[in-house]
Amino acid sequence: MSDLPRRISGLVLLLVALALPLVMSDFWLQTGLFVMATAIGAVGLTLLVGVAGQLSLGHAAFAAIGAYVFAWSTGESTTSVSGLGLPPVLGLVLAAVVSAGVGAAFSPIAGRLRGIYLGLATLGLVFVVRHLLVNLDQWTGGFVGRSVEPFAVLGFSFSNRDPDYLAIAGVEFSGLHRLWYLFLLLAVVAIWLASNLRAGRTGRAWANVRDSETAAAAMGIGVAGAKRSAFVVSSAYAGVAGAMLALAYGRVAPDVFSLTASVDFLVMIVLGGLGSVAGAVVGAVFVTSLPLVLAQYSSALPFLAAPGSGGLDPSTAARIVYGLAIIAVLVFLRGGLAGAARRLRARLRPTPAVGQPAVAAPSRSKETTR
Amino acid sequence: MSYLLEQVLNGLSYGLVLSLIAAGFAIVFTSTGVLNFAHGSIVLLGAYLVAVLHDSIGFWPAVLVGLAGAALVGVAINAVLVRNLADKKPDTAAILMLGVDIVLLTELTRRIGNQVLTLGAPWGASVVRFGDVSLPTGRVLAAGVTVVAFGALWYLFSRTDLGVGMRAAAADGPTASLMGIRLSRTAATGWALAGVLAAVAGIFLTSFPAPGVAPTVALSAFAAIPAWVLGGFDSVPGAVIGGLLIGLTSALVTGYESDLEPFLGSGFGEVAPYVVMIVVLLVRPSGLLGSKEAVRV
Amino acid sequence: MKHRLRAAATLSAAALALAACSTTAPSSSSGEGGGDDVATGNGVTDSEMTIGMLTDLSGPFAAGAAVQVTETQAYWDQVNADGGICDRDVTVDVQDHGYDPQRAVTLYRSMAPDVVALQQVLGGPTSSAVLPLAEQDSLYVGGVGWAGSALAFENNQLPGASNAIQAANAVDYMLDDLDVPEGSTIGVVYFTGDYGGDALAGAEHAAQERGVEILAQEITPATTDLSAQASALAQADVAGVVLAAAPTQFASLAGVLASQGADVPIIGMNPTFNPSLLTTPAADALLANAYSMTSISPYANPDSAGVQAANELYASADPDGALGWEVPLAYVQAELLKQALEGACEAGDLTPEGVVAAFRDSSSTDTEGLLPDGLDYSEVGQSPTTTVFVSKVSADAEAGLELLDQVSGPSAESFSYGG
Amino acid sequence: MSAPLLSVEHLDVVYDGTITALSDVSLTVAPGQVVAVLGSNGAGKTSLLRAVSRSLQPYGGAVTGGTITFAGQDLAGADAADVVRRGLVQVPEGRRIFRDLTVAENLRAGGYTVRDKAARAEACDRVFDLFPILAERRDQPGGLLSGGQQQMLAMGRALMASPQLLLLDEPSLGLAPLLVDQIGEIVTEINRQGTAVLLIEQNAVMGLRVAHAASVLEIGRVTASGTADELAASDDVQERYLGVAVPVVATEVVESEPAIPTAEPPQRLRVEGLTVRFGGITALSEVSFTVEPGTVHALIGPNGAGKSTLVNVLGGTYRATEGAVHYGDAELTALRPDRVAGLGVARTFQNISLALEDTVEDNLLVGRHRLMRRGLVPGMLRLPGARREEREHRETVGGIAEMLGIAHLLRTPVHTLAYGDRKRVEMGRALAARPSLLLLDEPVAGMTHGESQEMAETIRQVRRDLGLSIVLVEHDMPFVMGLAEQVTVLDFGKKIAEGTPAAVQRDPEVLRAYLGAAAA
Repeated sequence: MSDLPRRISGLVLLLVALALPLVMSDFWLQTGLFVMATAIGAVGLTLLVGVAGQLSLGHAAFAAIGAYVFAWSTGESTTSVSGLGLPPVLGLVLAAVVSAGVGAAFSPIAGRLRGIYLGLATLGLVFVVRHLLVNLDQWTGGFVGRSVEPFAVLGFSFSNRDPDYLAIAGVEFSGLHRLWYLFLLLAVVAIWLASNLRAGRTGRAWANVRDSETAAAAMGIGVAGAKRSAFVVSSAYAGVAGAMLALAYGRVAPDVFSLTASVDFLVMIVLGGLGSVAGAVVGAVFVTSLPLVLAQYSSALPFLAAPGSGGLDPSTAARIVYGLAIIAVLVFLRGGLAGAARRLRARLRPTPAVGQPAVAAPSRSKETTR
Repeated sequence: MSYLLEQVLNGLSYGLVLSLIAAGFAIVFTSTGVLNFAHGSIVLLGAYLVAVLHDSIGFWPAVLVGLAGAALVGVAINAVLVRNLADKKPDTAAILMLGVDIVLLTELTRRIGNQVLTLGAPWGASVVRFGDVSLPTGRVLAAGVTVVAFGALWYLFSRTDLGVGMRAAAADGPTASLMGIRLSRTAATGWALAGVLAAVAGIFLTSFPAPGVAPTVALSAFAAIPAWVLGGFDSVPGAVIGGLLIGLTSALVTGYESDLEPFLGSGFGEVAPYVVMIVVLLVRPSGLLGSKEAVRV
Repeated sequence: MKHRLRAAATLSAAALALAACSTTAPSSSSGEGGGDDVATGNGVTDSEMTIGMLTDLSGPFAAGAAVQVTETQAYWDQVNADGGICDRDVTVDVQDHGYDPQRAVTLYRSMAPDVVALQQVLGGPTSSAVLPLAEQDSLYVGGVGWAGSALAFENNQLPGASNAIQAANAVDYMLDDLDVPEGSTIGVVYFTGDYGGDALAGAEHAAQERGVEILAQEITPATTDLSAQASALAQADVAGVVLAAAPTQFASLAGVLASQGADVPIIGMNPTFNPSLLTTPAADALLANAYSMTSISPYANPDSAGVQAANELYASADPDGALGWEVPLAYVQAELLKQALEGACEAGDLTPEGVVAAFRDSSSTDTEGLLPDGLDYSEVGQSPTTTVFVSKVSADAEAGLELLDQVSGPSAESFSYGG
Repeated sequence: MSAPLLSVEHLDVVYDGTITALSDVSLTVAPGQVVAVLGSNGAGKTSLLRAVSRSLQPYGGAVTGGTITFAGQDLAGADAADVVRRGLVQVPEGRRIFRDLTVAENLRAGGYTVRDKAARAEACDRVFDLFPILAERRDQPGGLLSGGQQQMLAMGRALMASPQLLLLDEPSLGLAPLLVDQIGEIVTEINRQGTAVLLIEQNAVMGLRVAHAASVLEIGRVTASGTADELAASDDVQERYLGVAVPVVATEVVESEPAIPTAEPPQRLRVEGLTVRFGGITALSEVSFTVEPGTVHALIGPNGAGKSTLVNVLGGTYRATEGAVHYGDAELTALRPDRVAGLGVARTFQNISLALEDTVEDNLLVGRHRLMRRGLVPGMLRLPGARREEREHRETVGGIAEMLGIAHLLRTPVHTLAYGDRKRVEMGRALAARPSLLLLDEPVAGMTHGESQEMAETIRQVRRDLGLSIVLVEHDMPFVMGLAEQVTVLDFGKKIAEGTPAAVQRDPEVLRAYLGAAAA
């Protein structure tokens, strides 16, 4: 019953997402593509870090593996790089599977480490993968990277070709529009899967491993197995996100999967509220779109100096605003954006349901401990 | 032979500077539980202050201002932001520091522009020769200062009330406060110390053989992370050993790059510290000198 | 159930019909200008045309980029004052990607429908992200960056000799003019990536041609202390060093080599010199041994009318601005684009495709000494010239570089991409 | 009578905004007096000390009513460091010495607030006088000291600040009787030198021997107070803390059909020659006993006797150094904890280990983990099988919640629940695993008398309805007396007695362990 408003708002959001491309410019479409791709990565990471309690700073490494597997398996062999020329759908599946496999291979190492030690060991993974990407240029195209074949299903291409021109009800559906719907489909499925996982047997097992490995084991949960499955699932998500990023760019290069990208994923899930699938999505929207939007529109702000004049120019201001926004969320919003939204909902709800005597308890505890 | 010796000395002197940064990570982490992602911009800030001030007030006064400025910024970050976090958890604190890093680094980058700001260090580009091995004076000085700094840290932590109090607070904060030790004060001291160490490191990282202050200096803090981690999160001596190990590794991998390239690929020097770190962590999951408890964050 | 099935079928049929009947584009845009008979497309109206600039105003290259933005604005203001191009005023749309490929791609998307050409996309990773998209849109892109990988794009304009050509010339110059003997070893210190990699390829080619050995040392932009590399070079007893990095590395390498008593020439590639290096402790070492091998004329070039014009323009636009190779570069990029736009206008096709065609049409472009004369842009995939500028670091010259010569060495001329 | 040194009036303390730890607690300490506060685990003794030493906040607690006055000054608004500077110093429970710091450095940290060098040297001399062993081992890390020496170090560390009032939290915890006596003498000596002492004790004998006056704290309220002699003589205190004169009701074994059948019938649990060592410390030594299928077997002993270690070995969390535990044919000591759970062994934890953010229902469902079969992929895709399974198991845990009287709380997040309810949820989670052997680790710690009676009833009912074996770990003797068929008594890691409750209660060894050396 309490699900109903939630479902309705979800449906409304979905309808809006379906309708948006009809009115949006290419800038917003492209931003949307990046947001949806990173959102899937963030959802995977929040399953690993927020739900299963395994800190990872190496998410971009798994995304890179997904992106390159996709580019390599769907690409054609040329004089400089090799490729398998597989159908893109298969490439997407391969991206998820190979990433998941690498995650599974890494999990015994992860099992030995905890907390920030684990986080920083996975940070090392980013550098190792980057080194491989630059050096295995036979497959990766080296530092410059390689281009990515557009996504296509049964001859229908998600680019500006095949068909060259497509319009529905008078609105042109360019490659960006087509990709938008593909990404939307993937994102909705990924979020749905993650929510199911979170709410079911596996999610409960992960959360218990996070809270207390001893207690989890006493309930019959295999701790090593639970950690491994969390790593596998999260890596598969990262792999898909990587492949989507590759599609959104039209190419792959090691720079896209830098340390910054890894850290950005972590920023998304912490800002959104650890462990919350919706929070991860909101965090991805925030972290991915804010710099893009600021870069696009900050020059419209009148009080800033012209670029190069030595004053505070729009671009610098945009970057500082981004940093300040992160600080502000963490200082003022407990539980991140998702936590704030939860409290807002609780406040808007007229009366608490029967049998929930202490809905306001957490916020009260905050005040008293201050 | 002298080539090897020279590379080893290069690596060790660079490693000592890294260990100053790594020790800063360790001190902030033990005194407040924060993974300080903004440490790099504090390194840069210290050097930047010296670079812009040395012309007007002279090099040594500028150094004092640089150290004080870095320390103050650290203390302020802790007092204004870290202590007021909505969720006082290590992961939120780490992300908070990322936000701080973005703000600081952007502003410093804007101020530096594309200039290479020189420090005006009196040792200039001079070198010291030991037989047929030569080392930049700045590096020799860095090694000396680092050794003195760690001596001072040792004295502080084992011979003074404040230092013993800080260790007590780091080991068990609630119990330490039962001894009348104010955790806010030990935390502030920790941040100030880390700031001073960062500024010292910044000065040596931006004086000869490096040409001057450039925004990329902030990245050197990332090079210190493997040193810190493999030494152990809560261990200052660990940071020294870690720094030396990483400095040596980088110097040797770089110095023999042409011999190693066929096996390891080019540019392995950048990855080598992380590979060493992962290997050490696999053997010792809490680093070389870290205590087991520190793992529970 | 049956009912629902039927509804679904009807719906999908309708959708199919809608889609099917509209896979042919409506008559393509033939926005004939009012009076003239020039075909136009994106970014061009009857009275105005817009060109774009995707640059880095908040990232690592912010300061140099700002100089270029200032110079570019001043250039087009001057053009507009003289009556514009094709009877249209030119507006410059400047956006900042902050050296972030993701932002570059997104900003490109927002900009592409509204511009007729991109005068500049700054940065290696950013331009390699944008170039393929711009190629699909047949949009002219003025590159900043001289990596050979960009030559493969038909729409890309490379300002002068590519990195490989510069490096090959550097090796030639060492042997021909700097008394480096055959059979010796030359060090190459280079950045990871296409800039450094391209330079290394050129140097290796030249080494083979000229019978010298190469000792390569890879570094990253974060490497500001080159002691270890310098020791390795000194150990190998190199007779000269080619540096494909940035100013910080130039100063460090020169300083450390000098301190180790290695008195050998160091030749830096395009963006490796910055006048502020002469205030660093390495100044003496740089003055003694450092050369700069550039595709574009240095700031101090009294013999070139183009450079003088560029410098004067900059001095009036920003009297306190930083001096450097960015000034002539921005000027010449604007100049090249202006020539392409004028060419397109003359050909009656002021569409993005028309601009690319006009630019590729010229096999001998002159820029009054800003770039070497006789640039040949007609062959996609090869460097437009093999000639480069050689300068010596000098305390007396403006912006720290004194032009020595324009050279085109034998191995630079024999170098070929894809060969 | 002079003005009191410490005066606590009508104090209320609440944790996390919901859990009341103290309500309306009042007591006074006069200068030079030793006052004992007695009470069992969870009675609120430590909360009282934290309130006085202003150290509630790090633990999420807060004073919500009443006043605390020390030496005539209200402590409201003072922080922990102020309190120390005013001469009120606490020795925390469990000693909490700084293990990596040397003895001398520990003492130095204790004297942190003393700026005067002479005063500090004097305090140091006094500490070394009281505890010569500390002078001897001054340069060794604190972690290397034995338990008794660590307690001395903790007290010495506090004395370095030359307090007017010393707060001692459970100084006898986990110490051998001889050492307990020694600590008692030291407290008396400290007091003789002029320091007032507020002593928190679970060991009533020790507490009442050294104190001038005492209060009994039960579930956050003072239920008795008076001079030490008066309290020692009161029946109530004798019954509650000394376990004397409780009528033993033999448990009726009712044969009935189990309402929720166990997965497997209970097996015999055999513990044979079990020894556990941690580093140099022997936590359990050569312990053997057998639990017959379908019985309630109690493991009792004072704090630190090794009970929890034993439970952890049974559950597979700790490794046995020597010896073995068999459950039926399976050797538990060779298995990982999750495999042990897979055999139908479920447990609860002494300090509740629930997922606080999740609902009661989700916590109970975790217990069903081993019985659910649908893995990752079906769960992700919500395949019909997985949905059906989830629904069925939700129904089952609903039944379990019904039985435990927490059905109305199923949708409530655990962190809003009261302590007693959390204990119940934990029990429910263990039962949800449909065990044939249930390990209960201190199920009534911190409960009121009434609540523990209810819990006893629940345990009986569970045993009867589910037909399983129960190993019950408790230090509260009276509680197990009415419940268990067999009792094994541990002390210092050794089994010192075994038999029916009645027999064990009369055993002189047991009396000595519980009531101190003097009682035997």
